[in-house]
Amino acid sequence: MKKLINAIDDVVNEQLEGMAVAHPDMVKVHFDPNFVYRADAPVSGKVALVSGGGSGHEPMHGGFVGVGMLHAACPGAVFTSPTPDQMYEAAKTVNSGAGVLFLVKNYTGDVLNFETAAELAHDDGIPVQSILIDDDTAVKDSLYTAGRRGVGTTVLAEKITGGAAEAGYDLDKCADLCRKVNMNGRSIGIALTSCTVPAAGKPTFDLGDDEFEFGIGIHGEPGRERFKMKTVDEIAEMMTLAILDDGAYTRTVREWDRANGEWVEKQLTDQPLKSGDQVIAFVNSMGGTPVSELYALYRKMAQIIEGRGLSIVRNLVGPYITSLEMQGASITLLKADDEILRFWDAPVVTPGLRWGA
Amino acid sequence: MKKLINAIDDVVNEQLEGMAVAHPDMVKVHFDPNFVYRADAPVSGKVALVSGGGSGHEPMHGGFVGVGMLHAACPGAVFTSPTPDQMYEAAKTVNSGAGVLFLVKNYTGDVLNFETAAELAHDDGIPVQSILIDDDTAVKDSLYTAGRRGVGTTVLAEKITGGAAEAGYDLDKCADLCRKVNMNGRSIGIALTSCTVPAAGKPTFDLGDDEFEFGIGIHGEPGRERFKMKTVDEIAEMMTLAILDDGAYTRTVREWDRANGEWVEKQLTDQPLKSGDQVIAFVNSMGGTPVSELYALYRKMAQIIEGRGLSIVRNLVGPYITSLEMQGASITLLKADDEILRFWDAPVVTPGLRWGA
Amino acid sequence: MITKAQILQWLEKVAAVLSENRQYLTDLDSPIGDGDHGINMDRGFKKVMEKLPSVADTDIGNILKTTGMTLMSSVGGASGPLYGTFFMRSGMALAAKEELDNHDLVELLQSAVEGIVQRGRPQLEDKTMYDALFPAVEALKASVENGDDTVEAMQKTVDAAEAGMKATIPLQARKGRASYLGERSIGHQDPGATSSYLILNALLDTVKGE
Amino acid sequence: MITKAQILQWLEKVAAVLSENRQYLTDLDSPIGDGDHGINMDRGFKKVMEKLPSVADTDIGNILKTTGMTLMSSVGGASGPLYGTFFMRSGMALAAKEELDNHDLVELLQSAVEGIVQRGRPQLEDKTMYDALFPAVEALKASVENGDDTVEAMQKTVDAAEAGMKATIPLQARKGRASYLGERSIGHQDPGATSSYLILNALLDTVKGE
Ligand SMILES: Nc1ncnc2c1ncn2[C@@H]1O[C@H](COP(=O)(O)OP(=O)(O)O)[C@@H](O)[C@H]1O
Ligand SMILES: Nc1ncnc2c1ncn2[C@@H]1O[C@H](COP(=O)(O)OP(=O)(O)O)[C@@H](O)[C@H]1O
Ligand SMILES: [Mg+2]
Ligand SMILES: [Mg+2]
Ligand SMILES: [Mg+2]
Ligand SMILES: [Mg+2]
Repeated sequence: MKKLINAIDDVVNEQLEGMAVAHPDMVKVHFDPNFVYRADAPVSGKVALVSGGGSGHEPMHGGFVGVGMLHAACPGAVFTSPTPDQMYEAAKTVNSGAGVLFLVKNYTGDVLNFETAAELAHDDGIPVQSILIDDDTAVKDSLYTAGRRGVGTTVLAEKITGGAAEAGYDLDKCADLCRKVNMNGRSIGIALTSCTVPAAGKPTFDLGDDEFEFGIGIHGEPGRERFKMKTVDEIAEMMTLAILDDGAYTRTVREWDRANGEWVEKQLTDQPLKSGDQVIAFVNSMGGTPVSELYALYRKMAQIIEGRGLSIVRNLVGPYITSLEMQGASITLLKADDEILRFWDAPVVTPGLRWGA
Repeated sequence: MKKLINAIDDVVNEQLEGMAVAHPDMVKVHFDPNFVYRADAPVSGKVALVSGGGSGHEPMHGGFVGVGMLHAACPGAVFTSPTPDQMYEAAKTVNSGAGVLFLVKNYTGDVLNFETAAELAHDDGIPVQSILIDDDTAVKDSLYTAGRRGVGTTVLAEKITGGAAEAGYDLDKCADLCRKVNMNGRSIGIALTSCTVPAAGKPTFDLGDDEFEFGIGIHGEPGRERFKMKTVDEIAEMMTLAILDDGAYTRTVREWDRANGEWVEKQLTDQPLKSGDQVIAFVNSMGGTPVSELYALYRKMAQIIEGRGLSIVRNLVGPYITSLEMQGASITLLKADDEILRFWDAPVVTPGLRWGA
Repeated sequence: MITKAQILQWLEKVAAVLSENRQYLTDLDSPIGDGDHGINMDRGFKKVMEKLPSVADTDIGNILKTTGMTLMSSVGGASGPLYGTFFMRSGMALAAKEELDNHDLVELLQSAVEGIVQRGRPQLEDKTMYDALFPAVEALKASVENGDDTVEAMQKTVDAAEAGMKATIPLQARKGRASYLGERSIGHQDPGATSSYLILNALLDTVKGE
Repeated sequence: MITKAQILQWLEKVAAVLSENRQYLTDLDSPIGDGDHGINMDRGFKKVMEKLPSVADTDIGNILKTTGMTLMSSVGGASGPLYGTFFMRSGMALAAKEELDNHDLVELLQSAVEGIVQRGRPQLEDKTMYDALFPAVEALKASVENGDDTVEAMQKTVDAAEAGMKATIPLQARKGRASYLGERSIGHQDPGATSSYLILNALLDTVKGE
């Protein structure tokens, strides 16, 4: 394992320190418990967006803290979900009184820790809601699994919901928008190489020089299927069709009932993408694949999407939700409406994503 | 070799196509000869900034074409300098009458091809000037070599000079500012892995699992020295001191004499960085190193710089001038004055760098 | 009767047993998870050991609650909030207690497992720790109603937990990371069920005075 | 006398020789450069072969100029503008010529090499193509003044070029990529000097009628 690190136990904290000194105008970092938060938090009158998860996906989440996106991000150890005290302390720090929205990727560990934090925040009198991101089409059913994992749509949901919070949306409206974004977003990922968790010291899986993994998550878990290497056009087609041909998806999620202080189950079903839809296309690097290769992927993906009668109205191309140094890419297609586009286009000023200001 | 590519001969063109469809609002791409240019070119009354070089350094240069930065970029084959017809056609396309400034990285191939293009443009009545970027402190003398290579300072020079052009600086003032930026900027790079040129199919050099290369360029050329792997703190110190302890550097460059239509030699000497200096610190990934590791590098670099009595007043952290998928990093320190900071802070809207709008 | 001293001994035994089995639990988590369960649990109970002295002379309820809160903020992953809830709920149920009779013991385990159900919503045969814990509670209740003494009761509890743990081997996981493997999760013993068994077994050893 | 037909034959021979030596030149460029000189030159002269038919019945000057412009826009790297200039300048010097006497031949090579000097500013012993080309021009001039016939003159030219090429082996490069290697550039023959030798040798073969 060759990485730009010191002692393994210090990796996450030192990276956080580096980000803090590099961007004091945008973010502050609190240690023990660890969370990154907006330099100007709490932002009076505005709903505070809080996300988090295991480290190793940078710039997500800490790099998305700033004006127009997240108010706080809680990083766990590499690929390990953070603990409730982190989200609880973060919520107390960024809550302006308008309440806190937790944006949670669907992994059992993340879900359970955020749920616990939501209860603690609620007991403290903080208005809180929690929305799940579960957009990985590589996971087929939700009945016999923990459900679709939260991947690329997370970045888009953080940007769009963050824009709405900045614009003064109240907690319920932020939650409704975030839920809609998740329902409209679908992703698929591939890996050309594995990645090495510092604590493990060796790649999490082995992949032949002539193979790639299709349908990976973002924690170096092996994918749904392994194939002999193909051209970027063939891979782009496999990925794009995995999303376009993906059927309706139904799952039961838990959201927080503030009135009764309890979790309520909601059944949600989202519909397939179809001809005529406008989409935001997000072509993401898993960390080790350069942007030049992403453009080759984008090229073919765009041809297929337009060929199906959908139109790409916005896009994002680059390394935004990564798996350490893994070579590979993911595609996320988000069905966009005026509300979504309005807040996508809104200004954002974070270490990892910036425009409009 | 595993990459997201189709046929090797199509790699560069298909990547350019992908960028063109992804960012039609910012750039257009002309093929045969190949160049990327501002969607709104020519911009009346404004000096046009044109750069270029071998491909494989993305987002540089094509990703820096747009408002506030480059007006055109000419990509050669991977790691091979472009040809004069590319720069000549690009110059004709983006020249508004206010003239064209060539921003050239100091590699013999780039220099000779850009010089030829400058002569062709001049013969066409286009006011032209050419400024060399030679900031790689890994190259010690200029007397017995082709001189310091152009590396990280290129990105900063394109941003700052582009801001000045946008603000209405005339050709000579743009050239003076660009020259100053180059004189004030110094860089050093390291590699943890090699990279694979598609046409070659195998890594350009071999590096042991426990070694890293110090003092590399940006074309996968081996570095100045090879070391056993060290901690990021040790590497950060080696890199930062290589820049801070670098002495005065003298070289002879050629600039264009428009009045007499000939090249004139200029002897330039730049001074070492010293306590009290304000710097823009640019921590760059060679492509395969994730931003999280860059922050660990930034952390220690910042401690050393502040410890030497210099202050970091701006920074840039991420993959901006890369060597394909190489894992590694470079540090560039640019001594900044008010003029430099003013145009660094100016709005920029390109596929690869964006803020202020 | 279980004394406060024994509760403290139990927690120390758990810490010891989990660090002994750190690698074993991690190996169980590798084929069907992400290979960190042993690391997570060991990290958590080491923290508990640091915390305990400061609350050692408060009541049993508070000792267990503190244990839960400590696990909650140090284990992470899925098992962190689950075991955190396990001990917090049992602590709340036994507030102010200085010693536990067999009905208190039922209270302890029952509320602990109820907490896990509320938090993780496991169902039987999902291939989780619940597959070891549910039969354990049932066995404890029956044995206590039956008038058995503490050692007998805990022996039956642990036997049930062990059987439940082994029964996870042929199951296909429907919860947690393992569920993404579908049929590939069959044939492996669930790491969480295993740690649950170890925790209950440590209590048996304690009451047996071993 | 060198006829226009021979000039065309020469260029065809060069294209053939460079594609035969594509790998050889690339191998020479690997230890002290970036391993693309053979690829660059072969690519360039293949383009020249495509272009030539369209100008075959114009004058020699225009044929050489077209060759230079084609190389300029297809070779890239350092050698592209250098060889581009080489042929463009010789073409300009021989405008409207339909055939060349020995003094025209001197004109051709001298202006070609002057172009390379202006473009690349090489000095002798920098370990570049100039180390082969400079002695070649000198030899050609002397031989022509000496009244030798074309074959003799070209033989001496090529002998001088070959000697200059071999003499680059012990040199430390002071120009081009190779210069970054410092002393490590010693002991390798310069690829550009080698391609220059091959180009001149192809002209010798042509005038010898081989
Ligand atoms: N929904 C759930 N309910 C109950 N137990 C669960 C649930 N999901 C996972 N578990 C338990 O958690 C264990 C894994 O714990 P651990 O490896 O520490 O967390 P993670 O899976 O986040 O890495 C599994 O073996 C299983 O027994
Ligand atoms: N300044 C220069 N003047 C003359 N010849 C040069 C100069 N720099 C390089 N060369 C020649 O160019 C050759 C390398 O050509 P090539 O490999 O095609 O270009 P690059 O070095 O850009 O890859 C060298 O062997 C040398 O003979
Ligand atoms: Mg080259
Ligand atoms: Mg695990
Ligand atoms: Mg885990
Ligand atoms: Mg070369």
